[in-house]
Amino acid sequence: MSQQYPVLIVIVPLLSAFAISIAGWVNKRLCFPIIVTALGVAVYASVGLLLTVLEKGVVIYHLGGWPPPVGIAYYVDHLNGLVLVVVSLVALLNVIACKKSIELEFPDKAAPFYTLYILMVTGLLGIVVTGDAFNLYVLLEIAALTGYGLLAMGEERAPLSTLNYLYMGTIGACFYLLGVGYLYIVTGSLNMVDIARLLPPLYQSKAVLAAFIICMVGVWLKMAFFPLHAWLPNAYTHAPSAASSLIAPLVTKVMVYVMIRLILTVFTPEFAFATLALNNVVVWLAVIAIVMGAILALAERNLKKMLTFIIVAEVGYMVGGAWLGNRAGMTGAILHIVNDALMTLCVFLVVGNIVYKVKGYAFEDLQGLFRKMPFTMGAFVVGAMSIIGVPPTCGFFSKWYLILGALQAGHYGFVAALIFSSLVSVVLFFRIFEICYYEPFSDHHGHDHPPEPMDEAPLLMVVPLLIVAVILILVGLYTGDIVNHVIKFAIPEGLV
Amino acid sequence: MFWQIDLAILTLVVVTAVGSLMVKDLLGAAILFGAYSFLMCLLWSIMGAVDVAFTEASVGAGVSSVFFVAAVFRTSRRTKD
Amino acid sequence: MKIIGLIITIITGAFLVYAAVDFPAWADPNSPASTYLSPYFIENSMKDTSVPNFVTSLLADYRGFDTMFETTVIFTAGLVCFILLRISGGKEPETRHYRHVLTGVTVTLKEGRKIPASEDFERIDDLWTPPDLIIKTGCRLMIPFIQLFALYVIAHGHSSPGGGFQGGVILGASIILLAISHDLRTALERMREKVVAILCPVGVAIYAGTGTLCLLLGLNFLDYSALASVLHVDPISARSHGILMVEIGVGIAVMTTMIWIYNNISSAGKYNQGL
Amino acid sequence: MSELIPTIIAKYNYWIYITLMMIGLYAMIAKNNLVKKIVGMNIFQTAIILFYVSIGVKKGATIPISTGGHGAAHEVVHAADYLNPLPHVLMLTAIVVGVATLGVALALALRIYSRYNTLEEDEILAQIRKK
Amino acid sequence: METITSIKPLLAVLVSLLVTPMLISSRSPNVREGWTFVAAIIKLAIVASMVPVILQGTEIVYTVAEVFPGVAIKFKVDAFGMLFALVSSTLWIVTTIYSIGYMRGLNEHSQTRYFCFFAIALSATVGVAFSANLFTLYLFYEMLSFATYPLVAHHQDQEARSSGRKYLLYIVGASIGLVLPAMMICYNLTGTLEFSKQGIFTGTEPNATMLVLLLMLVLGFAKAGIMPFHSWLPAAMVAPTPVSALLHAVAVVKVGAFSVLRVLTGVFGIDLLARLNLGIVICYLAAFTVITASLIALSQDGLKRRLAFSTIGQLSYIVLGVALLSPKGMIGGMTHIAMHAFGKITLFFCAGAIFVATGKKNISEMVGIGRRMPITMVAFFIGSLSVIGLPPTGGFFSKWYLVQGTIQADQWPMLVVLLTSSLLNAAYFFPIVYKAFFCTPEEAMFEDRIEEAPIWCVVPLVITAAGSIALFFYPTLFLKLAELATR
Repeated sequence: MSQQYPVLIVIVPLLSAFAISIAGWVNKRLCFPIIVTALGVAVYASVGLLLTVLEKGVVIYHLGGWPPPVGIAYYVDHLNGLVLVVVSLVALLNVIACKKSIELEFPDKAAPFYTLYILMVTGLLGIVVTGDAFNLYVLLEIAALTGYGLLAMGEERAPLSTLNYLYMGTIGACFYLLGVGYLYIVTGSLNMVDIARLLPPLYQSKAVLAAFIICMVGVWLKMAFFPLHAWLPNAYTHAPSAASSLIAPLVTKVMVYVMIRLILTVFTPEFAFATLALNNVVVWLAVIAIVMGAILALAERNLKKMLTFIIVAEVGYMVGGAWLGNRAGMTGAILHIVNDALMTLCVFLVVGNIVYKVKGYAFEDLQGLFRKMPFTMGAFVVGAMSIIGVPPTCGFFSKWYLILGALQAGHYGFVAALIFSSLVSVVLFFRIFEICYYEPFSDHHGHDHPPEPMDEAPLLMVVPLLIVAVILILVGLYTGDIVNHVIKFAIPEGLV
Repeated sequence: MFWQIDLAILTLVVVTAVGSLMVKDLLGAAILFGAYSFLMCLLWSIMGAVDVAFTEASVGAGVSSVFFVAAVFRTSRRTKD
Repeated sequence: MKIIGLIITIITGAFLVYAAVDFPAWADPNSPASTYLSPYFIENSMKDTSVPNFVTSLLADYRGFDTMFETTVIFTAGLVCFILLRISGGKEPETRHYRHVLTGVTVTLKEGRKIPASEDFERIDDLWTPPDLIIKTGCRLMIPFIQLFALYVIAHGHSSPGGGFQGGVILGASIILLAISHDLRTALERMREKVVAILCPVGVAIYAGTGTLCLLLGLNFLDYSALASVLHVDPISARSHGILMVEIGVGIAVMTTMIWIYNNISSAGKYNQGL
Repeated sequence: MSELIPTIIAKYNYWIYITLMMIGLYAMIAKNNLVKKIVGMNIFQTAIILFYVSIGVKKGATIPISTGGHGAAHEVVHAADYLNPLPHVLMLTAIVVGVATLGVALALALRIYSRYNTLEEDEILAQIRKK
Repeated sequence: METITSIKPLLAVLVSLLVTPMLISSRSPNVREGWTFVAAIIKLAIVASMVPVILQGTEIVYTVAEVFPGVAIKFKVDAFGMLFALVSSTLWIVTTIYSIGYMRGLNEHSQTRYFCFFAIALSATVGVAFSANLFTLYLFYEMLSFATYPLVAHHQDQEARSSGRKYLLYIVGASIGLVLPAMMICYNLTGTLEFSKQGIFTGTEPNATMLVLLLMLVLGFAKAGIMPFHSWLPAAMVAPTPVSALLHAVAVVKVGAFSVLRVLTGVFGIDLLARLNLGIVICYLAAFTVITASLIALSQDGLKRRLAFSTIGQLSYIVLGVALLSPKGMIGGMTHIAMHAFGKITLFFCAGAIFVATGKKNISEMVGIGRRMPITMVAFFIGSLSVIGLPPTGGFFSKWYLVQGTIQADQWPMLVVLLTSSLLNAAYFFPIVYKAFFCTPEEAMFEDRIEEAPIWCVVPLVITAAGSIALFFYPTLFLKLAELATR
């Protein structure tokens, strides 16, 4: 069975989506066990796949038995093996943690919600695992459409911000499709590896240049890279907490993965970094993204929205790191995909718990939370430390590689931006800690006021959150292993 | 194929596209969009993409227009631009 | 916004024009797209799958995996429309309108009272308009033929334009036509919401299930030649049959999704009279 | 100039697709009405489909359906006789994606209308700001 | 240099970290504090068990995980680290006793949180002491910054909030803004961050780069309180006194000074600094801080604030000693970590005891307090002797070596600075003691009745005062360690 892992990762969630959809009309209590089982299988298969890749190298799976480039093929190498594990793990932990809030927010639409949820995960996993440029587009649309559905289920402003997201997302996906078309018109192939093989003689062609730029712009739109980020904060803020804690960690990160895949596999670093002189422009854009994201986050008085601006800044980290054009920067970008997915999951799950208990996420709603929800806030502290970049949480280590890459590339603007955003993050998070810690103020030194009773979220929500917090630290401690055994092989030899 | 027909369809495609965006009535826009889709479908069948044309005829000109009309019916026909 | 839009549009357009200069000339038989991969499909489609319509063999076999997700996209759209719009378990309206079919008299009942279902009275909404007999009858006559044609399109997709997708849309359109010419309630009596909602995933599941069956029979996912042992035919015919199976799945899924989306949009999720 | 005109004519499909695409893009950015934007979005998508279909065209070739029909497996098929079927297949998918996006977008527009009672973006934003 | 691999350093760090779950789950305060004691004693035992090995000139090494090529989370116990770890783990026990008296005496809130973060802070301190490279040091340094924040802001009122902000802003701002990039640049230049006697640089780097890196690293460890990064220290004095005592006289600030010393001796290396003549820059920075801080201390009325400025000055002694780059000066600087710790903690304990017993915080309100709290004030006298550097206290030795160091390094201006500041120290400590005991009955603000703070408060300060004196007679251990470290 293990040679079928690549397809099982996608097929099991897909089939379970139909099962959940039908179960919703028959017996609603079946939905949750089905989704957990399916995601469990996906996690199992992706871990198994990563281990296989580590042992034997790239795994290729021919769908329909047709060898590429005739048919569609799945290529699993170290890069997407790693991302697969992250995506499936995040989805599994999140669905367990969000069961209560899903049932609270959508008492009668839980089954369609679960269906969309797992379809979204299917889409994301498919994007990561596929080796076919057009197949990627189709899965991109699945992830996007389900995303619109999930996001629009939120507060009253959610449909409008989702519709804006839909416009932007469609433009992004269409640009990507157009880029693939340009590649097809000059090479005649749709298979990524095959395209990469056919491209080198065409590096001077304007069409290839255009294909590259259009693909990049499309992907940047989808990942909300500055200056194309305007849709993200509103769309994520007004979404239901179960949806935002799935989408915020995964979608932008998977899109960053797509960008890296395009650079590394399809266009090859020689073309992307050497033939084109775009590096500097993009890294400066990333610098602006980081600085803007940090400043805009500083202006927010609302926890969830603040976090969304941090996502914009984090996207800047990854894009900038990838475009530094050296090994350390690329390592940092790939490592940050893993780390950022986990830490964003952590903080958004915290927001979910807070919303579940306090029914709000504005700063005023957070008063006294350290006492009220100590475990949730404990995990929040870990997540915040990771976003700030304090060792030994994992956020520090990817930042390390990013800074190292920037130093090696001699790009001091990027170094400064990273340091700046770390400092701003300190302010951002400690402002929140202060509110949760000091307020509401009592008259005298806080000696006598009766301590507020502890009112923690249900165990089912807290335990996955704490697991994520522990993972954040473990990933940090094992960074050396991840880099040496996985990421090192994910980057082609040519990139130094 | 005669180039005159080709040219006429191409012109009409652009005209209907612009028209459906310019007309100050959403129902009109929906219908013009249906016309646009249908012309597009003609264009494709001229190019030999019969399956695509067939699909566009049933989806673009058919179901899409119905969806548009239904949505406009449920909201409003008013538009400022 | 208009000026920004204009600037962005012009820049993008100029860039695309610049890039298009390097394209191979239009309809050039020697362009890479026409010479690299496509000859394989054209020359081997018949040998591999015994399907004369290359588009169908390519759609459902060589790139069948894409098509499975394409169907899933459609299912997703239906589901999203449902989850966004459907007002489930909503309160019954305080006032109900009924129309006596024979006389055309409208009866309004308040405080939630209702008339038991009978031949004589039909329920109507505030927005009710008198039906046109010609349209009603005309549509009623046309619908069976439309459906027959749709089935033909699905079944004959192997050797002529068409296939599960187009046929499914047409099948769906026939029910939508019923809903437009009569009203949504009439259409819903033919196709209950639950039926639609269950058939839709079932349709996609037929597709994915066929693929999984191949996987369980020991070959790769969607490798229809594995079905040969079950269908007792040679692998090439098995591919042809496999394509038919998935086309049927696609047809069911697409038909129900179109109906589902229409139902939800035309009644804004209330499932009343509709358009 | 004398070289330019043949270029324009030789690739007129590409120019048309760019024109349509830009019309759609402009509508999506600059239009105020939500449904108009959705129309623009669909035009944008069809433009790309037009582009792909144009790739598939081949001089002197016919539609991609084997003339031999069933049971003609032994016949030699010449690739040059038939149009490239691959772009067509891709575009079937793209059309489906387009209609799916359309359905979702219209559903969202309906939700927005039921909340704000208008489809004009500026009016909606004004309502939000007033709160 | 011989090395042996042992897990002991890791255990020493983890003991106080692992005890936190016990603290949280303890049902009664007595059980909780029992656990704290157990952890403190185990920690001291582990640290002490390594002393004989270190005294033989051997180093103990333990690698936890390699995180980057050439950089690992790695512990290395050498003489200097041992000196610091020994001081801090000894004083933890004393401070725990004192904390119990103080916190219970004032009936403070959130005591569990207090003890937990205290334990975590101690872990971080020992972690810093045992770090084998700059990265591990940075890791524990940051851990200490964040673990002490809740302690500084313990009172949870507006004042605590603004002080906490200032504390974080200076400490974390400097470490992320200066140390992190400097560390990255070092790594990029050399590919390693491991401390070694020769330093990590080849010496071929441009002088300007070295100067910038040095300044970034020295100033970036803002816990050392070198001006202009000093003003968090007085602000942090809003914390409960045991926190001020252990953390702001011993752990936190000494971690800063320790880190600066590590940078000077381990990252740059004495030889390189001497060759590039960079030591003198640090010397002048430190000298400036010493004098200015002492002058400011003179003008402070709040007892804890005066102690805080005194601390700033004394920290720069340590830095100054090493920056002289002469062997004697280095021994002086390193032993000063221990000597000053004992002296200053006594002073803080006294300040806290006075606050617990009388509620007074300002020096002007303490006239005649010696009659009411004789034991405390005698201890205060001993402590101040140690800080000034007069016999019969341990402080005498470190000052003695420092003075010798200036002579050895031919830095006469520094000798003047040291002597001036000693005079200033005397000028701001002796009046307090004098007024406490020798005042006319009219001036006295207290009744002539002995009423000391609770026994839990008094015992620790007696112990540390006695320790200060004991160090005068038995300074061998620390001197030996410092000597080993400079060799």
